[in-house]
Amino acid sequence: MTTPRLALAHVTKRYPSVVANDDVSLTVQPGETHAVLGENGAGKSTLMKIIYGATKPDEGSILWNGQPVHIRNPQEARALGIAMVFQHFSLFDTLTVAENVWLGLDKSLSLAEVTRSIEAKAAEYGLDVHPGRMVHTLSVGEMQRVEIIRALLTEPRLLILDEPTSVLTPQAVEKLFVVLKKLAAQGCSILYISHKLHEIRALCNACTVLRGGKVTGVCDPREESNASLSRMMIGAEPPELEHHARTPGAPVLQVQDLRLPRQDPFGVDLDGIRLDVRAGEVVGIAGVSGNGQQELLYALSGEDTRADADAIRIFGTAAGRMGPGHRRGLGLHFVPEERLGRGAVPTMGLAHNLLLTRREALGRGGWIDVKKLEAQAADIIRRFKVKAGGPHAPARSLSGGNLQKFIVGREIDARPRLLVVSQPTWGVDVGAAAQIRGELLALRDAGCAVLVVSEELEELFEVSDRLHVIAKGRLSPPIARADATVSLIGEWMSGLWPAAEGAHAAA
Amino acid sequence: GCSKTEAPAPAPAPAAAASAPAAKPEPVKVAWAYVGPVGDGGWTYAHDNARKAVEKEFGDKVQTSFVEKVPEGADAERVFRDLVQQGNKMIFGTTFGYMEPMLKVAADNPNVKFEHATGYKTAPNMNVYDSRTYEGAYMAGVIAGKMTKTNTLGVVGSVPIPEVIRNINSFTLGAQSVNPKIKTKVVWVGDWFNPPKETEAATSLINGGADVLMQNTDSSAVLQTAEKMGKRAFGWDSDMSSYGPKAHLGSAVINWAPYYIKAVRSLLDNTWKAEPNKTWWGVKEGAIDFVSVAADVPDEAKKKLDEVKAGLKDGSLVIWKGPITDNTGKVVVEKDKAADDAFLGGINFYVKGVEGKVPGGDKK
Amino acid sequence: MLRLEARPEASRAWSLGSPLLALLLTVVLGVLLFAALGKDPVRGLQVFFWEPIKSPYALGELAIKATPLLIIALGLAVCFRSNVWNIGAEGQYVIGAVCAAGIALLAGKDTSRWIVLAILLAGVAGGMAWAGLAAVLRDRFNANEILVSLMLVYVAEQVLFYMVFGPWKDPAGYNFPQSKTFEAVTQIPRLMQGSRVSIGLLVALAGVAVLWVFLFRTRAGFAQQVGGLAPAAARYAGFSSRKALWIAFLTSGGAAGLAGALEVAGPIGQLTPYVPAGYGFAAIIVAFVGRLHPVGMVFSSILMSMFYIGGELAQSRLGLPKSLTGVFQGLLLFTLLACDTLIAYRVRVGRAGGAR
Amino acid sequence: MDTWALLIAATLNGGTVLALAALGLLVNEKAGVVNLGAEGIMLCAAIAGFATVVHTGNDWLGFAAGMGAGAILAAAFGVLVIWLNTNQYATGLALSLFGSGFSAFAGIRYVQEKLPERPHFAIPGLADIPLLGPALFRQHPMVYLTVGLTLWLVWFLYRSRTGLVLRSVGESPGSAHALGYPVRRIRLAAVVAGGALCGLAGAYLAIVYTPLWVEGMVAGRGWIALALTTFATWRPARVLLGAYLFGGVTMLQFQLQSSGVDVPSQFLTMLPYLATIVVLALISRNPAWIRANMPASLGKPFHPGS
Ligand SMILES: Nc1ncnc2c1ncn2[C@@H]1O[C@H](COP(=O)(O)OP(=O)(O)OP(=O)(O)O)[C@@H](O)[C@H]1O
Ligand SMILES: Nc1ncnc2c1ncn2[C@@H]1O[C@H](COP(=O)(O)OP(=O)(O)OP(=O)(O)O)[C@@H](O)[C@H]1O
Ligand SMILES: [Mg+2]
Ligand SMILES: [Mg+2]
Repeated sequence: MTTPRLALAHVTKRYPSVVANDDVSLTVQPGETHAVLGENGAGKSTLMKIIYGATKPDEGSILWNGQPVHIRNPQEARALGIAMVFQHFSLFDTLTVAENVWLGLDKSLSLAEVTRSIEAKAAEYGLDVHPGRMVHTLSVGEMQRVEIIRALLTEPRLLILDEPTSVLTPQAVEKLFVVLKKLAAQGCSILYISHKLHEIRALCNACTVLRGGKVTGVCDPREESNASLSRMMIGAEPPELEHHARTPGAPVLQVQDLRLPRQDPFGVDLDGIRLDVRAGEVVGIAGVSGNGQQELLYALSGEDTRADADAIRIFGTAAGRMGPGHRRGLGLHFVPEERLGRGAVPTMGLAHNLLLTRREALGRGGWIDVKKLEAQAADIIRRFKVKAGGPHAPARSLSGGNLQKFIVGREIDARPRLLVVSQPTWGVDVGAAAQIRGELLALRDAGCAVLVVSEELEELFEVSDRLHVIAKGRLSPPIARADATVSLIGEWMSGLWPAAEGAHAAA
Repeated sequence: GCSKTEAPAPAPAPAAAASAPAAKPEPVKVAWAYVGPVGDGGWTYAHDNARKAVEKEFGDKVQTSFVEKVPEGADAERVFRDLVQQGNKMIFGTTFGYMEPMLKVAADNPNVKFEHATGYKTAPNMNVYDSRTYEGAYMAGVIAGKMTKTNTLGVVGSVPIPEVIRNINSFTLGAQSVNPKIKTKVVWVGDWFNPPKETEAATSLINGGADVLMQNTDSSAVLQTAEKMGKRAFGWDSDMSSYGPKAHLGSAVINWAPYYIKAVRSLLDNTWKAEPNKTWWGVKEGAIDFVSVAADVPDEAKKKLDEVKAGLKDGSLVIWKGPITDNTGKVVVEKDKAADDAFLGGINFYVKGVEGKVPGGDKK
Repeated sequence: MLRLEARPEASRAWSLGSPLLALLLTVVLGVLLFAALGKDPVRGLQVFFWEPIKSPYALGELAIKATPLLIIALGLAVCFRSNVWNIGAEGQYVIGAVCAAGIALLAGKDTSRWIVLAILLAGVAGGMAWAGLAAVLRDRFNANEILVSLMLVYVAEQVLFYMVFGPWKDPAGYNFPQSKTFEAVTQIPRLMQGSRVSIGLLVALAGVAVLWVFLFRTRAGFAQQVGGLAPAAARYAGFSSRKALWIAFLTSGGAAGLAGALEVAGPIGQLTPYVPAGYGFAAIIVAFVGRLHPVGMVFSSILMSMFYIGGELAQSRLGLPKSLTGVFQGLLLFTLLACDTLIAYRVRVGRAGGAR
Repeated sequence: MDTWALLIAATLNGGTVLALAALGLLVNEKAGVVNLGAEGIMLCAAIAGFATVVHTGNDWLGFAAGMGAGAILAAAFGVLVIWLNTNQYATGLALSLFGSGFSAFAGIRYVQEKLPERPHFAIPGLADIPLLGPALFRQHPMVYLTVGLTLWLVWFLYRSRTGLVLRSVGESPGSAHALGYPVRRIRLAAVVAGGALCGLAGAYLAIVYTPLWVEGMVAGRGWIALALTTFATWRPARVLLGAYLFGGVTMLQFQLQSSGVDVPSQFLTMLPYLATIVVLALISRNPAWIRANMPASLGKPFHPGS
């Protein structure tokens, strides 16, 4: 048997509130593509950061090619031949591609030499990047290519990829897999982090599963089924959602030819968006992030009031210029994707966070009835099974999933007639995700119009009645869920939907 | 000059003073409130020197103390009240801005004598005193008039109050008395003590062609700037010759000691009495002098200076005697008439030869 | 090695303990300083912490000094809580005083006592207008309010100088740069005979109550603070950030202007070039040391006044220089900021973890 | 004509104080830290430098002392804001207040103290060229060094790898941390270097410019330097030009006064501050421009844990 490229033994990492890795051992062979699988918060990223030297373990040892090593920082990791592509890109917006790559290399090269090697690597792996461009002008896929090239230029013997596909279209995922397979064939080991089961089964030849920081299984994913992997990951199979067919009612939200120039210089222009959401239906919007979702949601929620008044109608009322408060008055409630800092004020208690969107506890002249507010918060905490220290627990003391439940709860509890939700289950564990999706469907069944914007196709297929795809600031025509397939939606994600419809949308 | 400043003289703790054996009569407490730091080398420094002279003169019959950097405003009143509470029997306030607060505190404390420098309001227990600094300015003008090559003098003014305007005018009159072609340029810095600004102002005066500078501010910055730029200048309030050995032409100094000694003596003798008018001392009383004349000043000029000094001493020379016209050509003092103190106290114009307009002086 | 570890939740005990610890540290540093200067530290502490409160008269003086500080700080707290960095309260104070003086100068011998109200309103309006300038520049031109409001302080001072050297110079005042003394009717009413304390103190205390209610019991106050704590959340909720900016500037400007009016028509009694006394800057410390809490600021304004008065007393009693006041005030704010770390972090002894 | 040459000379001299401080603050801000304590740092450095020259008679030791004082204060500030995550604005203000109090306190002995005789400077040959000579070539060496420093900073920030690392830390500390750069140490180094430059500016003010010590003598220059970085859109060369522009406006107010312009002097005194406000407003008007040039993490704390 060959010496493993990397062997972790009994690695433990404790954070004040949680044990992120608990006695984790893991072995990676040369040329192996090893998956690390686990639900949100299982400790995958923490483990990778330990290997890359970005975080120090409290206990445990690391063997590199059979030799014990102490990796104190990323420079040392790179010197050993370990490279990493982070879940959240570590790129600098106002620097050029070449400068970004330069920052990730430790060899004393000049900028010109770096530029040349970028071009050479790009040609070798068929990755298309321009060294002179500013990073903020790149699409998300291009940014990831920059990250990968930066990693490849260090000539890694182990490449760590932390959820690389969450920002890619299905087609781009295929391309990435080609690169990774080529790399593995050259003997480079790959640690591949994901919680997408089918990807792992398509790519990897070994797999370690984490749950709550502990290893719950080691297997060859090619021999497992989605169900068996899922059991290892969450301890059970996800509950089935009940999805009753219903005839939708009258249109609630009507978006007509919405055009908005970008506000942020690094943003996207919205170009002729058309969209209808009717009472009692869930409409999903799929798309790779950074294609105009943010901008569209700002325009719908009222955080951006530059649209024509008529471009957005809620129950027939021209609402394009209304602020969020007035739209709430019309029955529109909105769950943003950033929970902390936008959906909730981090340092304020949950009760006070209700005041962001709710007015029930207010008396005349905006007087706050603190007792009433506490009761209201306690009610939501109970109803949505939020784990929190009480109505006055600061929002930032809650875990992501629990805060998400509170915020979704706050908006659902307001009995909206139109609910717009962005990334409803982002970073939320499977159990909570199922609960939230169930609540959304219950709301739909109660006659509310629901618009869900998500990057997770599975989720959209699960909850939506109809689907749109957003790409480069344009919105595809709707398609009934029954007619949609992953490959079709994937194609649309690159902006390639039927031309006739596109022409119609532009008209 | 003051290359070394002493820490403020500490007053013994009142408790210690009270428990002292009653054999000796307790010293009478006298206090000073200063607007600047005692180390400003100018105005406050001169006052503090005189305070020390008082200590020396009366020995342990008096006990002096001071509070420096007392802002001219609401705070001054509290400081005066505190000084009264501390048992001081006479309090000197050495800047114009203390006038109103001193009046208020004086009204409430009839047993304490108040002495206010440079103001114009008095009370039954509050006198006003001042120095004829303009005599020093005039003497400096005499030297300047002789020494200038460009016939352009420069003055860095602090704040355009009558005293300063009077000094600018007297400086010009002095120069014109020996050199009728004299022109004076004035730049205001709006501060009594702001060396960087004074430096900038002096630089711009020199840039504008002035080759002899005078300042009516409290620092030596103007003299030092002249030194740096190879021009000439004067010391003001105290002898500043060491700050610019090459540039220094002489210093117009104030000596407050005669007045302070007189005032404290009257307190000790119980002969203090209210004066309706300001006590305004000059060369005659030894309160103003011009010292440390530079070696390269021609003898002829030195002689002229001595004449002026003698004239001021015996009263034969009157600086503000007509005909004097302002710089718009209006006669302000008729021929052969001498201006009285009331006139001098409200001067609000530039005499002929001074360029520009008095800031905020166009009304009236 | 010492290392900081984030607490899962902010410590309530330390949020009260931190100011006390900061004060203690300042006192300890002060004692060391006294000792280094060869002064009796006990006497030094006495001068700073006992003499200013030892008699009703001294307390009155303390209140006089604390009143403008507190009023300005109350306004600034609204600003800082909404993440608006108005550090030009000094300028707003000066303009408030100038405007108040403008009304006071109109008064004649037989003017009604109600003119005091007009004077105070003029002060408020002046401060608001001056703060409004900074707000416009921030709102319309996106100009950094820290720098703009600060530059406006220097401009305000020059406006004051222009008025006292020019149009409002007392014609009977021998050309000295000050306005004529205001008529007696313009004097801010005193609380009681024999003390200089005026109704300004009541105004300040009423301000404390009003601010508390606004911040903690009204939706408008809540909205105001959300903008400072989480701007994106404010936008999401529909709280206008522009409105918050204007409220912050106008409140703090109005408060500073009011303080200016109370001061000029109170203890000063005429417009002089010495109106700017640094209250606007000291109030920033007051606001922070009082942790932007209305009640906390009552204490910090008293503390700050003790430093002021103690600094003066230390001169005539101990022969210490005036600048000691500034040293203490700066030290207090420094130590407080450092101690505040304990609210969110715990100090641990041991090897650093992943953090560096 | 000669007047103008002298005005230019005075402008370069005055601009040098502002330029040194603003370049220091630029280095700070490029790393993402705003130091509102510049005024206090400059004051403490001014007294440290001045006192050193009084005792040693050596200007260069004085400059070194000023830089040392600036570096120490900046380090204290840096530890507070970078390690203890205190609010940058509040901490900077505290430093400003403390610095002005402390410098006044420490400088009591030195008020009106005088320095040994000041040397005159002239570049042989060039100094005698009519007009140009007095305008440009009779300056203290620090004036030329400041120009050199600016050029070096342009190279350092935009051409060198270390400069790139510095900028990357200001742009996205999280990313830089992920790549393994010791973000907090880099920030501290930038803060200390910036403080040292502010200190040099303060020392130059007290030793060469005035040369006197008096409390509060920096008189708002620290704040103007802060404004300069913004309206130079964080570019070193523009900082230098801006500093000269301001030095010029400051001198101009006195020049206008002494040439008898009939405007109340108070309005002339306002000029530099009004100019700051106006330029600041004009520059900031275009948010895109600011966004493209401003270090993205400016003023925001960085917690390496998250
Ligand atoms: N710096 C930190 N301080 C405190 N807790 C942390 C820190 N980093 C991670 N954690 C906690 O450690 C646990 C594991 O986090 P980790 O990021 O490794 O999860 P993950 O498996 O990568 O999840 P995801 O799929 O969401 O990326 C989580 O509960 C997280 O909140
Ligand atoms: N949750 C809600 N339910 C019902 N009506 C609402 C709700 N939220 C806001 N509104 C209504 O929308 C309108 C505007 O709300 P907004 O939050 O902007 O109010 P405001 O901030 O108090 O007022 P403004 O900003 O317009 O001065 C109000 O008339 C309010 O009644
Ligand atoms: Mg992760
Ligand atoms: Mg609103």
